[in-house]
Amino acid sequence: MKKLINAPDDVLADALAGVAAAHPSLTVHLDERFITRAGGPTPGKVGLVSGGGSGHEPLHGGYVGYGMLDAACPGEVFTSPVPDQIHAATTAVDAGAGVLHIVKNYTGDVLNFQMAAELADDDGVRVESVVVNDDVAVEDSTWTAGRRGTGATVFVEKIAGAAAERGADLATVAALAREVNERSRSFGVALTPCTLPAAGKPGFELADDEMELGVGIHGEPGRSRAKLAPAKEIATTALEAIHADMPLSGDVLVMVNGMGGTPLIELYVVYKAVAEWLSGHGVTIARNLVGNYITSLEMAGCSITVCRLTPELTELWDAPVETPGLRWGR
Amino acid sequence: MKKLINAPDDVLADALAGVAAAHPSLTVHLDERFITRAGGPTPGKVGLVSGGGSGHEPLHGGYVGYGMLDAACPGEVFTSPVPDQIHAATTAVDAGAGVLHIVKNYTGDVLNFQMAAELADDDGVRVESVVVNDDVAVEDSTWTAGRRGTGATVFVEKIAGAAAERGADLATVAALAREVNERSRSFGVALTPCTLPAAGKPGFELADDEMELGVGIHGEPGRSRAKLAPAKEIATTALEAIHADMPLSGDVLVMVNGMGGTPLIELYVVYKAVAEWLSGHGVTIARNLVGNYITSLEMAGCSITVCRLTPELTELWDAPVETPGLRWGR
Amino acid sequence: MSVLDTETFHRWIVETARLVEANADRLTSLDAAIGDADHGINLRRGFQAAVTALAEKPAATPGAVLATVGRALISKTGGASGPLYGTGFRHASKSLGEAAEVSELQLGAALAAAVAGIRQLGAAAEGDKTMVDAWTPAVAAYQSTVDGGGALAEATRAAADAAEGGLRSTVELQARKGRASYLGPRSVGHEDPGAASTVLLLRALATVTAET
Amino acid sequence: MSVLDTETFHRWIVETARLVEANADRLTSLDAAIGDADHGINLRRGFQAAVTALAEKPAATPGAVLATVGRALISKTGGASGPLYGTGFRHASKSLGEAAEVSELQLGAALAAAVAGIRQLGAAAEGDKTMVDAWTPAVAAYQSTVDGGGALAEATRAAADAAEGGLRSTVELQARKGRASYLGPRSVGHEDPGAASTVLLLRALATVTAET
Ligand SMILES: Nc1ncnc2c1ncn2[C@@H]1O[C@H](COP(=O)(O)OP(=O)(O)O)[C@@H](O)[C@H]1O
Ligand SMILES: Nc1ncnc2c1ncn2[C@@H]1O[C@H](COP(=O)(O)OP(=O)(O)O)[C@@H](O)[C@H]1O
Ligand SMILES: [Mg+2]
Ligand SMILES: [Mg+2]
Ligand SMILES: [Mg+2]
Ligand SMILES: [Mg+2]
Repeated sequence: MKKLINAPDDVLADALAGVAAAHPSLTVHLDERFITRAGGPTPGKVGLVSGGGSGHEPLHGGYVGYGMLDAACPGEVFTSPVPDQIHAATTAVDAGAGVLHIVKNYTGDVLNFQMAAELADDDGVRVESVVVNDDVAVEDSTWTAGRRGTGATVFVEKIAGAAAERGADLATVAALAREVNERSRSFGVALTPCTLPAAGKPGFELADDEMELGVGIHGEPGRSRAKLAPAKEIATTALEAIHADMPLSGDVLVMVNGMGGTPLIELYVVYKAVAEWLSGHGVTIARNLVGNYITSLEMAGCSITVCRLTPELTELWDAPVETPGLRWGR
Repeated sequence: MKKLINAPDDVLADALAGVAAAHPSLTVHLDERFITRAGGPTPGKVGLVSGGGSGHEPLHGGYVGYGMLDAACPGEVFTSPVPDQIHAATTAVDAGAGVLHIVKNYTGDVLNFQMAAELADDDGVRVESVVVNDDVAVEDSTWTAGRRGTGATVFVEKIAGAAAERGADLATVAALAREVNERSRSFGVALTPCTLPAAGKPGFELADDEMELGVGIHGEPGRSRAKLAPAKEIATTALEAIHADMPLSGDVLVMVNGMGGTPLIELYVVYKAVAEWLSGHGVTIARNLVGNYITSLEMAGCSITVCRLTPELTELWDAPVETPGLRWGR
Repeated sequence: MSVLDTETFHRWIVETARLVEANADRLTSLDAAIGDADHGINLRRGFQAAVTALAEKPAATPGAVLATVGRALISKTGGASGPLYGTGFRHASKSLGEAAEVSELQLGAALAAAVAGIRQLGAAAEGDKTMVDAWTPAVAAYQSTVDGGGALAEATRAAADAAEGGLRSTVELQARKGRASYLGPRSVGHEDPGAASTVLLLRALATVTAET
Repeated sequence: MSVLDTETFHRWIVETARLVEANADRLTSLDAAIGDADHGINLRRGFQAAVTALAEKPAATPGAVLATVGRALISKTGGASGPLYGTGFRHASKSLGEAAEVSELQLGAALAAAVAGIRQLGAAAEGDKTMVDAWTPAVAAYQSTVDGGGALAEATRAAADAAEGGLRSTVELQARKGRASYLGPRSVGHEDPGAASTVLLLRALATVTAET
């Protein structure tokens, strides 16, 4: 295992201290393990809290700031946060208008957020939860824990964040978050596994000419293993899976996301293929992101996320955002 | 070799097509191989042209836009661009106020830009060149091709770009670019090698417990090989090398840059160590960047760049910038 | 009829923490095959926290021991297993109430409460390839041993053995809950990590009650 | 006294391109050891472009052949070697002028002009571990063979052999120019890639002039 760390057990604490040092716009609560905007909650605004295992940076801590999240709760690497920290973050950002929990659909995340919501409720904080579950690689959701939450989380956090910033109430923000989730689908591919610092060895092994199709963001094996294919074929596989599940048309927001170990030049190669496939199917890319937005440590590979836009969603997407991981308009 | 590509020979053309599709703010001249701002040169503004081998994304194409570059000339992966494309970019962005070439100090880059400058001069375009050479790992510059240009390139492009955007003339912009270069130093470390698509195998081999100290950005071996060390020690080695060469004091701009295959969480671990070392030496980090800004394909590792700021440089750093790779203030 | 005191419950948790520590790499490897390679790491963190919590603020009753453990597991473990085990211990604690000593019948009720809490929170049924596949036969074996007049030590041993049988049964199953379910048919052929840690927990119980 | 015509110069470039193609992986491996692993890739691209350029617009004189090659190498190779080799060919072309046929003396002058152009552009001296270490002894050997009354074929063979000697001499050298210089003492123990490609270029010249 080769990592720029001090000791496996210190990764999260050290990284949080680094985040604190790097971003004066954030307050990092080192002991309680959550990150908020510096300056405290915005009076009257719905608070947005997200969280999940670490190792997906810039998600979620990098999305705390104007126009996006109010707080992020990082768990240990690839491990859901615990109720205490989510509860602390929730009460810290509540400005009287209630708090939205944005939760990725993993049993651990769902259970821990649920417990935190109950604790917050005991304190009189109104909490709504939206569970993101956009990953079409998980087919048979009745026979599984349901679809995983992956790339759409970035879209949900941005768009719900913009609505909250404009003063929308909790029900409206939650409804928008659910709408974004329902209109979004993702598919991921891994070329290499990744290694949890505490585990010391990779989560799976792949031959030099193999890839995993349908992976999530936790270094886990995917639905199936296949021969490594050209970028164009990989993009086609992903988009066909998405299109079969949610027929694409009209304006879309597309993210070609690197898993952490893939160079940007390759993501642009994939983006070209994605753009060609979509335009060949009469779909218009109105907005896009190409880069590392929701990662799996140093895994090589990418995920493709598509959201079917409405004029309202496009407008909220375009609204100013100022976070370490996403910034425009100010 | 595992890459998200179609064929090794098509990487650059495909990636450029992807850049063209992703960024309406850019015009990608696919045949002549250069990238400009969409909408052509800004009348009366000094044009900034940079370039170098591909594989360092977002450098340089990702830094074309308001407040930064006017054009980027991507060579083949890790290979300097050729005079023709630099010449074409130079004439394309000249708006009468002359053009600044920002060149990293590699024999190939220097020679090819020099030839292009001569061609542009034949066309009556005034060209100034600044050669970036910030890498302290190259010690004995009399006995070498001189120091390599690495991380400081990002600083030079941003700050010179801000000055040009404000209407500074060619001599002033060039002088600022040189000032930034003179006030900046870098040191890089590799945990893994990287593989050129056309070469198919890594540039060097490293044992599981080894790292290369003093690497550049081309997957080349460094000055020396050492046992893998904790992030804190690596940061200390880098900063001591920088400090020995250019004593640090006052306000600095710091970049902790990922080489392409290093997760952001590790860069924050390094940033913590950097921040502690600097504050322990009485140096104030006034501004910082943590992320992948000048990469070496999928290499794992990082580089640390420090620039001794002046109030003028800080102000230019803070000026609005709107490029795919760096954006704030608009 | 034997009874278990607070001290025994405390020793149960210490022994579980020891077994989890000793088996952490194995649990993590099992999780690497069909999950995300953190189960051993999570439980080590969780049970260390439980042991620390008990040391810092000694509990007065068996039920208080389990309440402290449940809270510590929920606060420190993370992942799916933290809330699930934590909830199990809390339900068991409630079932024991304020009792200073616990009979084999009371322990049986507590174990049944634990598994009921886990099933309710996780919504997993037997056969879904989760810790429930180890818990369910274990509680049944405990119960039938006690019902048949077996001693406490015999019943806890039967529970641990049955949990191990349950663990083995997970190998052939396709997961329908938790992360392993994302693998679909590829989840077949591996032991479930949570079922494996449940075996440790019940093996620890058998060990500390062996002398009773 | 033998003379070389336009066709022979054309064949020289085609043969060089063939040798570069056949040795591209070796050149790249040499560059991987002390540079950035692209020398074979660069030169393959450059000489393919040169061959294409000559095919598309046949040159009328030996000097025109070399001018076209110089331009193509500069336009297509990239890296340090593109401008250096390209400049070498352009200087050689200027030295040949408009001549329709080239004598051994003229060829000697052209080779001397090439290496002078390379040295001037790259500012490398002998011993810096660059292509100059192959070029310099090669041109000297050519000259002294011709001065001693040797035939053209003999002189080009001597040049190629001397280039190979120069290449071998680079193994022990520490680089002071080009990327290899960044390695400091670690650059010792490897052949210089540019010196190795210079050997190919001169070997090709010896081959196409062997019959003269
Ligand atoms: N819905 C569920 N009900 C019961 N047990 C579950 C459920 N989901 C997961 N588990 C158990 O949790 C174990 C995984 O725990 P752990 O690896 O610590 O958490 P995570 O899956 O969040 O990484 C699985 O092996 C399984 O036994
Ligand atoms: N200043 C110089 N003078 C002469 N030859 C040089 C100089 N710098 C580099 N070279 C030659 O160029 C070769 C490297 O070429 P190449 O790999 O194609 O370019 P790059 O170094 O830009 O990747 C070296 O092996 C060396 O022979
Ligand atoms: Mg986990
Ligand atoms: Mg090169
Ligand atoms: Mg797990
Ligand atoms: Mg090279």
